[in-house]
Amino acid sequence: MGWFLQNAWLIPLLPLIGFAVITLTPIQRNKNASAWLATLLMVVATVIALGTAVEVASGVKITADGAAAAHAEETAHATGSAAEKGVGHKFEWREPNIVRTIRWAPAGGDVPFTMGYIIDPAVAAMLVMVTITATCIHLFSVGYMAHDPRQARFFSFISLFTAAMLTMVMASNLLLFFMAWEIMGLCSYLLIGFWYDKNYADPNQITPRQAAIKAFITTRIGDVLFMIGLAWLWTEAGTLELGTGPGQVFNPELLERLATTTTSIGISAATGIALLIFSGTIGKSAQFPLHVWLPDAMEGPTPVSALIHAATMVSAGVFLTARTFPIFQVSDALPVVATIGAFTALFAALIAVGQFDIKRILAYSTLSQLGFMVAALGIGGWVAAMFHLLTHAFFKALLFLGSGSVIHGMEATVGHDSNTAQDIRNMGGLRRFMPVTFLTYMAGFLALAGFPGFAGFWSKDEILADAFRANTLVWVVLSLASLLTAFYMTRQIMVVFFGAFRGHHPRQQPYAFVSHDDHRHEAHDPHESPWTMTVPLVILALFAVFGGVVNLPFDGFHHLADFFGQEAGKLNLLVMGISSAIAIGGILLGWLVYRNAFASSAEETDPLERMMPGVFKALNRKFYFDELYAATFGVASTVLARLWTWFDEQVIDRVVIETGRFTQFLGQVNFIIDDAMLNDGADLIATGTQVAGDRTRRTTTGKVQDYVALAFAGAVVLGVLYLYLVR
Amino acid sequence: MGQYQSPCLVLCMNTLITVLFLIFAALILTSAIMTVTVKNIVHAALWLISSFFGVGALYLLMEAEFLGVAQVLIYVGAVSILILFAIMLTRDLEGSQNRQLTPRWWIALIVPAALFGLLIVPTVMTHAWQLPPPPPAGQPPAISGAQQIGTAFMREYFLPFQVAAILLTVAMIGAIVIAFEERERRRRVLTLVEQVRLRQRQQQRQQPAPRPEPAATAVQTSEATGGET
Amino acid sequence: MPSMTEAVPLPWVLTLAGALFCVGLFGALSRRNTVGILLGIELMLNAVNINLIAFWRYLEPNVVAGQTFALFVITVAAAEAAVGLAMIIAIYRARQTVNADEVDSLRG
Amino acid sequence: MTDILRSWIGGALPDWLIVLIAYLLVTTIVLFYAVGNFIMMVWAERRVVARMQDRLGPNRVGPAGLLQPIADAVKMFTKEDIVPRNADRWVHLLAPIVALAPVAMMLAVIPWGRGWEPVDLNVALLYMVAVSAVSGVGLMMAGWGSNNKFALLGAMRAVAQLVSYEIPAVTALLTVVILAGGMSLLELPYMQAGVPIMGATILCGDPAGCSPLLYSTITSFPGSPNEPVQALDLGLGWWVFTPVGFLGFLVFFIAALAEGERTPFDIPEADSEIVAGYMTEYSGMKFATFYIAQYILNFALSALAATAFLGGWQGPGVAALANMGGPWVHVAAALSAFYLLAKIWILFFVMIWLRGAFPRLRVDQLMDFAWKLLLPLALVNIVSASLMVGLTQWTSAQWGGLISLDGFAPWQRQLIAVLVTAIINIAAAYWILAINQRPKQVEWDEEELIAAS
Repeated sequence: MGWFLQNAWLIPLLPLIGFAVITLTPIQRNKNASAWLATLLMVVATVIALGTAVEVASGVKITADGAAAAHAEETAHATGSAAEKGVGHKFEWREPNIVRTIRWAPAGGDVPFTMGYIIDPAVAAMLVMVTITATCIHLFSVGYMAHDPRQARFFSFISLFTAAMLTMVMASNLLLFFMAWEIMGLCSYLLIGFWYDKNYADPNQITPRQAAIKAFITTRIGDVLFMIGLAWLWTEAGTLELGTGPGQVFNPELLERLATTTTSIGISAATGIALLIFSGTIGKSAQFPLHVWLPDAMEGPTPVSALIHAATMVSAGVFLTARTFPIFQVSDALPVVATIGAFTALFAALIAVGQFDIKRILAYSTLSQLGFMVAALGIGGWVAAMFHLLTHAFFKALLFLGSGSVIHGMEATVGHDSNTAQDIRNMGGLRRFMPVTFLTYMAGFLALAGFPGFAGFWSKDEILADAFRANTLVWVVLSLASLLTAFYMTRQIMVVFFGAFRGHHPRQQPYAFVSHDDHRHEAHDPHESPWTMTVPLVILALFAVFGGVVNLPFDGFHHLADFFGQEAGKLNLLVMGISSAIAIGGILLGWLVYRNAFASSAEETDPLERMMPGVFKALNRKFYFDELYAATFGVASTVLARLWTWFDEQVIDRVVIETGRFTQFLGQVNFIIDDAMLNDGADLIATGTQVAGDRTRRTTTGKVQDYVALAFAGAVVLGVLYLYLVR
Repeated sequence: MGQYQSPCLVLCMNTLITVLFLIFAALILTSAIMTVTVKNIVHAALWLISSFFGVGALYLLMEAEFLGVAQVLIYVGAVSILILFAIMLTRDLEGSQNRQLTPRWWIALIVPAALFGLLIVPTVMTHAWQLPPPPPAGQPPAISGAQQIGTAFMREYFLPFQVAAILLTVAMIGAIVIAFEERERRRRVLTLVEQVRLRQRQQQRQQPAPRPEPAATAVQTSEATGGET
Repeated sequence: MPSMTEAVPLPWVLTLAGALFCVGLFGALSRRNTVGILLGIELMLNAVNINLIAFWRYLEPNVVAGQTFALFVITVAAAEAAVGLAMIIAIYRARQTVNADEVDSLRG
Repeated sequence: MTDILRSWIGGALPDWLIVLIAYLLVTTIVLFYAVGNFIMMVWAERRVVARMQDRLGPNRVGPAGLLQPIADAVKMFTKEDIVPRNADRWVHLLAPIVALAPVAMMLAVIPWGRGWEPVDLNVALLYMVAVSAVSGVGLMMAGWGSNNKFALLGAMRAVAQLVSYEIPAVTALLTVVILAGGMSLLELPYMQAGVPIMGATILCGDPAGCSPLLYSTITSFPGSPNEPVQALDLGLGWWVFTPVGFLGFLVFFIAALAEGERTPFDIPEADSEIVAGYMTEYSGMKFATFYIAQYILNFALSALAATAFLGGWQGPGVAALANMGGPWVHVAAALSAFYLLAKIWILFFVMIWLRGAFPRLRVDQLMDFAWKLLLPLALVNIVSASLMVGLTQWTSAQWGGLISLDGFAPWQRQLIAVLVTAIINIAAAYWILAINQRPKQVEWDEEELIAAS
């Protein structure tokens, strides 16, 4: 009883061991061994995580002295007592099932600085989600990366990535949280740029290493603000421990003080801290306006995309806001959160409509779905956001791995060229070649589109129901976004899996493709992937279909809300009806528009582009955001540089030159005075110095023993003076 | 020695300890004086070892067993060996016959003599030492030993302990770097396989037109410099 | 049990240490050979250690600081010997001499 | 010994004289014991090596050549004592003594049998190492004092080897210090009672019904060192049976071979290269002294290895005899002394065997072996030893609350500790060996080689 909770620290440790072993030992020379080692360790971690979740669900609590107490009575601390500013459900910080810390880095001060882990229901749910998806992704990668020469490195990186995520989820204080968060940033950089030697013929196309730098720098903006927020919180609270007790950040008195303190810029301290922390979420979860890195992160290997989009990186952002929700509750930041989330949801969904790259469509859909979650948090739907976070992780991992499988199959026909192999216009009719991938992909598609009964339907519906009750505008925006979601996913399905296969005559690239591996097998048909890739798909498909069962909106079926011990939204048949209609309508619309698209050739124009070319161009160019940033921040820095050059040449140089001339003039005056009056005196002094120097030079013998003798003689003299005269 | 103690034993032991102390003191001082005055530097090093032994024995007499053994291990076992090595690496045969003292050795005599006579002896002799009272009879005095030292190193003196570890590492690396002699190009004895391969290549090379070897002169110079070191 | 503290007064030990220190100092100041200087320094360090141990034994036998410090001194002495001898070897290699009075590039 | 003397002649002589006589007697006995063993060792080595080389060995003097060493000794004593003309006379004369004396001092702290312990020094392990290091000075003196290039070269090789291999040896002994929780040699055999691998595991259920022939009071590791328990005692809880002890023993024994200049490591006196090393200019008595020093060093190091890892005098039956009390205690002591002697001789046989089997190492291989193989293994072994102590003895509070083994029974914890350390040691050994077997980069400039040849 309680063994899993006691030893939950093993969960992040196992992938970390995998990372260390693969990196440091000779096993790295064996590709298969390292891959299977990492996967095996993840399986063990998954088992422990499941055990932990079971123990949490059965109410085991471990007190500070290590004793396990079964079915301890629920004790909850109301944290929003200061001011109920949130319009949604009341969120209460639950007493964790186990808190285990060790003293670490004694930094002075009254509060001991600790490191450790917390397990509460939210953490347990995240652990289960992260370990299962990460295990599936590991297994998938065994097949997907089988031919990559750097396979061992890949597995060490994703193990570290997973370990960092798990550490972050379990962290008992925000500093450890931040450290794990930053390790994830590093890992995303390493993994997005994993194919760092890849080049494209098109000089404007972003390469993996550029994408990696872009992702790193963009998220860095958010991270720095997040760190400032943490520093502010530290100065206010003197601690970064999670919890409601005295000396912990969610202490009701502290929160009340934060909410009532007004800073010089007119907002309360709580609002300021919440906004800064939310900046971290914006960066990591790629919310508008820092969303630009996520689509380009598609340059990494597909399992990495799945890992970033489903299990780790972007979930981390949402989890951050969810974790620090008590601070948000007493602040005025929630409307901002809701606005940014809703806007991103709609905005990204619009862009997704105009994309042709199979992974980029999914990337923008991730942005959109993250917008849903953030918006849900913003309107107080904490349970809805977490619910959607969990279901989305499963079906988005499924979709990404499915797209990886599709790409893997396509490469058999069009060669190892990501531009060709990932372009949906080159696909078509793949359901005949890859039945397992097709069926599982359909499951993911229906879940994402919100088709009634699938996992995504229930979670999205819960968000929409909360939004309907809390803020009609947000509801309208999110409904529009979900309509678009159904539409663009239908578009993708129609173009990829239905119609005729066009891969034997792919689109001609505007730039001649140059590759080390330029062998196209145009005679080959696409093929189904090996079992290591399809088994994870099937596992994840099961979750995508049945995952919603954990939290049905009917009375008595709110299992997840009960598990979290939080209040959740009620069943709203009107909203459910509308959202069902929207989903089915979006799918129908997509079917109508795309049923005959690209029927004959991959070179055809998109039907939507035929209908409204201008709008489609804007969507395809992502609303020109990259160009906008280049034209604003990029140009601004160029202009500033030019300005400085001008200023340097015209003002500073001029001043320097004129000063020089003036000095020259003074020098001439001085020369006259000097020559006439001072030189003789100076000569005298110089001669005297020289003579004195010559005399005293002899004491410097250059022999170290003389110096030491002199030093000791001085010591003796001083000692004698002290001993016989002073005392 | 058992529980049985006669009053004579205590007295005799005290005398014995005094005598031992005097013997050790004489050994230490004689050896030290021989160390600094003897002509042959190797003999000086050997006398130094004898002095180290005396100091180690003194530690044992003062019931610091761990330090006594550590003194033998580190000074006799390591430092003096190091010194002997250094002497033998830097020995110039004629130099050992020359005078061993600097021309101004009388200065060097005056300063320590003044230090000793004017400062150390008056201070030591006139100062009132606050000795702790002797322990009650029949109860052994609490003396910290090796175990306490270990505990102290892991508790109060943890940081100095780590610093000492780093110091030793740095000293080791520093000593290697300072004393390292870079061979110009090490001439290696070829293995049999290499010789065979070499001969094959030579034959292959001789079949086409023999071209002048620009490397030959370079190798000669490198041999010349290599032979020097 | 009879012990050193009863048999020998503290000033005797301190005088021995002082004498050893002065002998070592004389060696360090008067030797021509650089290794000889090092020998003198080792003697001085040993004198310091005798002092530390004597104070520990006589004044605070149950406080471990004296022995600890002596051990640190031994550590430093070992490091000093290693680096010093390495320097002597380097000097010998550069100048073909180990005589301290011939190494005077800093003479004024 | 003091007590026995007191009971014999108590009162007739002053007490301090009795103590002095007791010390002198013990010293004499131990020295004679060692020298007697030396004589037998020389004979055994010659006979065994001869057998391995398909020869007979000395077989003329006495039965089976047993008196050959005595004949050799007579020859040594009657030889001319030569001091080279330009040698440093005093250094040359003192060197053999300085080499022999510390080695003889090592014998003082070894527990030769149950209750036969000459000196109880609480830093005995360190003392053994420290004193054995002193004999390096003797070798250096011999090399320098002989005024002979071969001698100097041999001495420098010998001392370099001695100093290098001291480090793995000490590091391997640190394992024992960690396991025993102290540096006293006296306690070690008592701690290695019990049954193999686990020590005191099979506890006595009913204190009244336990036969003293099978069960005795043990303060044995693994278990709880501070609380003696009644446990099954076969006298076989030797540390060499645990993974930590096994690796430690292996490292220490190899390092001891090198310190004793035994054959795979006999570079300092490699007669095919540098005549007889530092012994080149010695003859007669002084040569014999060096010879004795070397063999007694081997003897002492074998005794140390046996005491630290092979249970010392511990063996089946010793505890049972001792528990019977009365005169049987002396029988137990004799039996235990026999056990220690047997272990020493087995180790010495292994040394002879290695001499018959292995060629000599090259100097760079020698250094590589110490620094790249033995030292890393010993360091890993220290980690394992610490883990072993931690896993068997610490409470969860000492682990910072991270590892909770509180509920387990002692034997379960011992099993966990043995498994964990075994995994660590095997993995480390595999890894270190794999690294060392990586082929060296063969770099050679063809042009230059062609030009040079």
